This record gives sequence, structure tokens and C-alpha cells, in this order.
Amino acid sequence: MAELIGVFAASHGPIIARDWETMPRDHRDKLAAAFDEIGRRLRACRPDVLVVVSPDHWVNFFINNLPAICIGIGDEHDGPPEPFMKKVYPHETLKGHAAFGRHVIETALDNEFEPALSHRLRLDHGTCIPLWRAGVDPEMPLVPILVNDLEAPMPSIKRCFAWGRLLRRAIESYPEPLRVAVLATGGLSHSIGEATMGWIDEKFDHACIKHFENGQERQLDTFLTTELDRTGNGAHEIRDWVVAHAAAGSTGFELIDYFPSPATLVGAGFASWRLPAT
Amino acid sequence: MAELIGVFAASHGPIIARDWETMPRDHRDKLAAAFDEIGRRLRACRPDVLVVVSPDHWVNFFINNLPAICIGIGDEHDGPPEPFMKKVYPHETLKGHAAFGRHVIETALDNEFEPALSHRLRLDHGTCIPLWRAGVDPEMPLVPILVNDLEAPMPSIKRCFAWGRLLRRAIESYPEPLRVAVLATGGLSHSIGEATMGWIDEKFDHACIKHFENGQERQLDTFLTTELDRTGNGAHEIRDWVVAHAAAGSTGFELIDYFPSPATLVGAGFASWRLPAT
Amino acid sequence: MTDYWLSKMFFDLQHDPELAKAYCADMAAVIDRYPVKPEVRKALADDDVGTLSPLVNAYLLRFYFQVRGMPEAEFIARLHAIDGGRAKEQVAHG
Amino acid sequence: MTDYWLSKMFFDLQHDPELAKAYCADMAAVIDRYPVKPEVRKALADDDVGTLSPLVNAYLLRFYFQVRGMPEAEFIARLHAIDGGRAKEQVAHG
Ligand SMILES: [Fe+3]
Ligand SMILES: [Fe+3]
Repeated sequence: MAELIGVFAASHGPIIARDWETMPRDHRDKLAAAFDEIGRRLRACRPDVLVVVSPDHWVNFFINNLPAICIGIGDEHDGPPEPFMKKVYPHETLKGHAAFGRHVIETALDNEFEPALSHRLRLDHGTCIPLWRAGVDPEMPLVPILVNDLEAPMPSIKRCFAWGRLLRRAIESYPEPLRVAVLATGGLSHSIGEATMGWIDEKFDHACIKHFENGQERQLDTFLTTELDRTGNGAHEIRDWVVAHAAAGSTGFELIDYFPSPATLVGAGFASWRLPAT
Repeated sequence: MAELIGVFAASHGPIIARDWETMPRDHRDKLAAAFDEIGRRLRACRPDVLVVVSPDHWVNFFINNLPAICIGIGDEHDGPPEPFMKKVYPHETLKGHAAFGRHVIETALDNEFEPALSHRLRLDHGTCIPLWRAGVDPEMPLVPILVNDLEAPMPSIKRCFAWGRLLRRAIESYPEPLRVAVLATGGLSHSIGEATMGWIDEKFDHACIKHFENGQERQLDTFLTTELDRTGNGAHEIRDWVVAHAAAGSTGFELIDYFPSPATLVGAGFASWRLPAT
Repeated sequence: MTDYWLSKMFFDLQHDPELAKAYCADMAAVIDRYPVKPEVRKALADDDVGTLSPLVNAYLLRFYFQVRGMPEAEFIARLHAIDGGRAKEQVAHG
Repeated sequence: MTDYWLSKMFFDLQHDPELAKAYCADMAAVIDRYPVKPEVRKALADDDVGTLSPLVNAYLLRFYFQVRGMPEAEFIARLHAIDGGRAKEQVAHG
């Protein structure tokens, strides 16, 4: 039986990669420390496979076929195509975990979900910045779950909770012994390419963190369903954190760090979920 | 309020288009008569929009991003790309019904479904052979629903029933007066590109028809879930009929015609669903 | 309201460095390959961020103006000027 | 077991008539563009329906042999010969 052994989240703004060498030293140190802590905890739980829940930034999908949720079930994926990513994370290909990916999608289809499937994804900065900064072994087999966080209409928050529970169910029903970790990426508040670009909504971020800490799904659902449309568009990536939250059993997370990061245009958040004792 | 005013199904084997002029006259007459009857009934219910539920035959989607279900929400789609289709159905573009399509996808996302969306689909022979042969006005606005009937793993039969109910719910909650018809395409049994190619499983087809006539979801579900893997791969297209069946309220259909059509490699089936009185 | 072909052109520019180069050399020639409406064409010629903004996804818009070589600070300033700066104002005043 | 790159080549051949023409003229040159394994390459050279069959979707396989110009009757006969004709036999005997 597989086992869920760790659930984490980290921001991923592309400027973290693009301007890593040139950003103010103290700011970079803060980002580095948070990513390092995620990396340290992730390694400590010795995963065999890492499920990465993140958005696709128009790298795999266009509006001619835009999945609400897509699961990567191949044994190989392509590394990040963005020039600024190739500089810092020059992996042409990354490993997939085809057997577990296939189990996730079959479990989904058997339980009233209908994700898209992909035998080969391009994993953009959304997935690869956290892998790079947290020092995840580039040989780690991945099951990417790409959530539509960018283009309306998007999956409801309620459904993202259901996805987290489904993921947990898939882990618990996998017949092989496999240590599975989950990493959600994106958020917290940011605003990209719209009239409020650059805005970091600290009020939203603090309230959001409080709800994740408390754990309770219903309150978090109400908060996000109401507030996401009132803050910057980048905050929609919190959907990925919601999937992670429910996968972890919705008992709340421990904040590793939060600070507004104007240098990378995001409210930078890092967290590690409490797991129910097994 | 929109209204569901007719639900139909028809086979769509590509050879119907490719060899229409050269197939045995009496065989062609039988196919023509069945499609004509579908067309007559469809026109009689005066639809404003036609939802076409069909598979994609590797025209829009590849295994790098294969949706379980994709809904076309654009105001224009591309006509069939197959050379044999261009000959008989030379429409470069077809109309979409963007507003109703958008309502369907929003209703889906609000109700625990996660289809892919498309602002522009290529509508292949699966959609266009029935439109062509039934003489549907080429100006008719369409909402295409493409179901993965071709590549495992596919949506469960149970979920296809849920999709039919969801479609009905979307129709009934649409705020404008709109006469909506549904046309499912594909099936019945056939076998393509596999070791039994050419097999028409009449026993399966007759049993299948009996279950659709009876109406009851549970029995139809059990039958298809058990039997689909034992017959030719083309029969998986019955998923589209299942969506139509549940949209129509699962009270059963009237068979318009069924006959094995070796000339087109399919068990040719044509049907019209009973609708609950409104 | 999503403009499909404008979105498609922005998407293609993001994916194909050769196309992006061709676009920098001769915008009109590349735009000709897409059925883009005259008013949208004009907005492209004018680098009219405000007019293009509602027609495409915000992330594609940002990428497009990177291809155009517009400094991010200028892009942000033009976004903030949309609607007479109303969105920006609202944010500032909570 | 799905062979991604073989599937991709078949898919591309279906979508791009120019590529299909190039394939007819020089198979090896087109195959070179895809990371296809040696044993799969050999099966392509031999029109080995049985070996290719489990590696790609059945519909893509059918389309591929249309591009290859194999008459449908021959394609069907080769499919029926798979596994010593066992599937075909099973059907005949219900
Ligand atoms: Fe992002
Ligand atoms: Fe078909």
C-alpha cells in the first residue's frame, strides 16, 4: 500500500528564476531560506514519487483544448521551455511515474471525475522553480497534476477539495508500497497582466493563511469562493493549495514563511501540512 | 427558459462518406432512409441549437492532452478535415452557440464536473456525417461535446449517465428561451484497427438496443460496463448514446432502425428518445 | 470577450522563437497569417495595452509585450492607466 | 504499452499531408525526426502490423496503413493473423 508522507506548498513566480542573480541580496536570502526548508522537509520524508499540483502557464494548453485538470501519466516529461528556466534548470527531460499516474487517473474516472490525461507534459516554471530551489533530486519520478488556474471558467474551490480527497484515495488504494509526497505550487496573491498588475494583497494573504492554518474546509471554501474574484488574478493558483489541503486531510498547515515579495510580484508563501497519524 | 425538445442518435462510420457513391444501392438506400428519418424528426422539433455528443477521431486531441470530455464553447468551429468529408460536406466552418456552450460548461464546473473547454474545435466525420446525411441546416448553431471513446482509460458508463443529467440541468437552467436538441453519434458495435477488425457483434447490438428501449439506467450500466470490453473497440462510442439517454430522462428510446452494415463496418443504429411530458 | 485568433497569435509567438523574431522584423506580415479584425490590428500597431487587454488572457498579454520589447515598468504603467486608473485607485484605497 | 513517439508520428502523418507525402518518398528520413526505438523502426520497415498494433491506438494504426497505401482488405487480413488468428477465431465461435 502506498502512503502519503508529506504535503507542501510554495510560490513560484517566474521572476524568482529570471532575476535570481540580480535581486536584492536580503530578499533572495529570505526566498532561499524558505525554499531550503521545504527541500529539507521533503527530503526528510524520503518520497518515492512526488505529485506536483500546479497551473500550466500556456505552455501545454491553449483555449482550443483547455483542461480543467490534467494528469501526467507518462514515464517521461519535458523540462521547462522558458529561456529563463533553461538557464537555471537545464533538464531536457524529467521522470514521470507512469504506473502511479495511471492509477490516479483510473481512480478518478472510477469515482465520478473526468480529468484530461497526458502521456507527456512540458513542466514549466510553475512546477520547476520549486523543484529547482528546494533542491529536489532531478531523478525524482513525478506525477504532475495541472489545474486550470489561469483562464475562466476554472474549477470551483469545492471541486478542488474533492480532488484532494480523490488524490488521497488514489494513494491509499495503490497496491505497491510507495512513499508519496505532494507539492502544491503558486500563489499567494499576485496580479499579472491586468489593471492592478504588481498588487500584492497582504490582507487577502493573511486571511487565506489563517484559514489554511485552521483547516476547516467550509470556511476556507466560503472565503476563497468569495474573495478570489476581488483580488489579483494570480491568486487563483491557490486552487493548487486547496487540492493539497484536502489531500492532507484538511486538518491545517504550518506556515513556513510568508512575506510580500515585490521583487518577484507575489505574496510569497511556503507551507507544510499536518498529516493525520496513520 | 430553454427546453429540451428532441434527443436522437445515429451511427457515423467514415465509410458512409468515403464510399457513399459506390456502395451497393439497396444498402445505401437503407442508410439513407434511416438518416432521413432522423433529419425529419429533428426538423419537426425546430431546434435553435443542436448539442452533438460524439467522439474525436484523433482530429483535435492527442495523448499529450486527451480530455475525457470536452465542450465546444466557441461561436465558430472548423468543418471536417478528412479529405473524404470535404468532398461531401465542404463547410470550412460551422456555427457554434457560444452563450449556451458557456452555460453548459459553467453548470458543469458548478456541479462537480471538470470538462475541458474549447473555443474552437474541428468537427470530424463523427459529428458531420450525421449532420450531412440528416440534412441538418449548415447554419444550425452547435454545441459539440466530445467524449473520449477511443483511448483507454475512458469515462465510466456511470459518469456518462451523470453527464446526461448534467446536460439536462444546464438546458433547464438556461435563462433564455431556446429549443435545444441533442444528437448522439457513433456505435453500435464495430471493430477498428484491432485483431477482430470488421466484426459486427449483432448479439451485443440487440441486447444493447433492448436495454435502451427499456430505459432503466442500472441495467444498461451493468450491461455496458461488463460487455464493452468483450466486443469490438468501436462500441465504446455507445458512451455518447448513454449521455443522450440520461439527458432524455432515461425513460427509453424508440429504435428507428438497426441493421449490420458490413459495407461501412458498423452495426448501424438510429434512434429517437422518448421525452417526459413537460 | 476572448478574441480567439489574437489569442492564438500571442500563444504562437510565445511558443515559436522564429515566429517572434519574424514578428519583430515585420509585424504586419505575421498578423496577416491570422484573421485579426481591423480594430484589433490597429491596437497592435499602436501597442494599445488597454484595448488588447479584454481580448486575451492576461498572461498571454504580458508575454506578448515582452516579445514587443516593452519594458515591464512601462507595461505596468499602461495597465494601471486602464479605465482612467480606476482599478489601481480602488486597490490603493482598499 | 503505448509508444508515445510512434503514436506522435502516426498522429502527425494523419494531420500533415506534406509529411505524409515525404514519408511515402523516404520513410527513414521522416522516422529520423522521432526518437523511435530500433525494434519499432524495423517493424515499420517490414509493415509489421502485429508488432505495431499494441504500441499505438487502433485508429491511428488504421490511418497509418492507409498512408502506407496498404489495401484495407490486406490490413484486415494481417490484423486477423495476430496471435495466430486467436481473436478472430473466438469471435467466429462466439
Ligand atoms: Fe504562476
Ligand atoms: Fe467513430
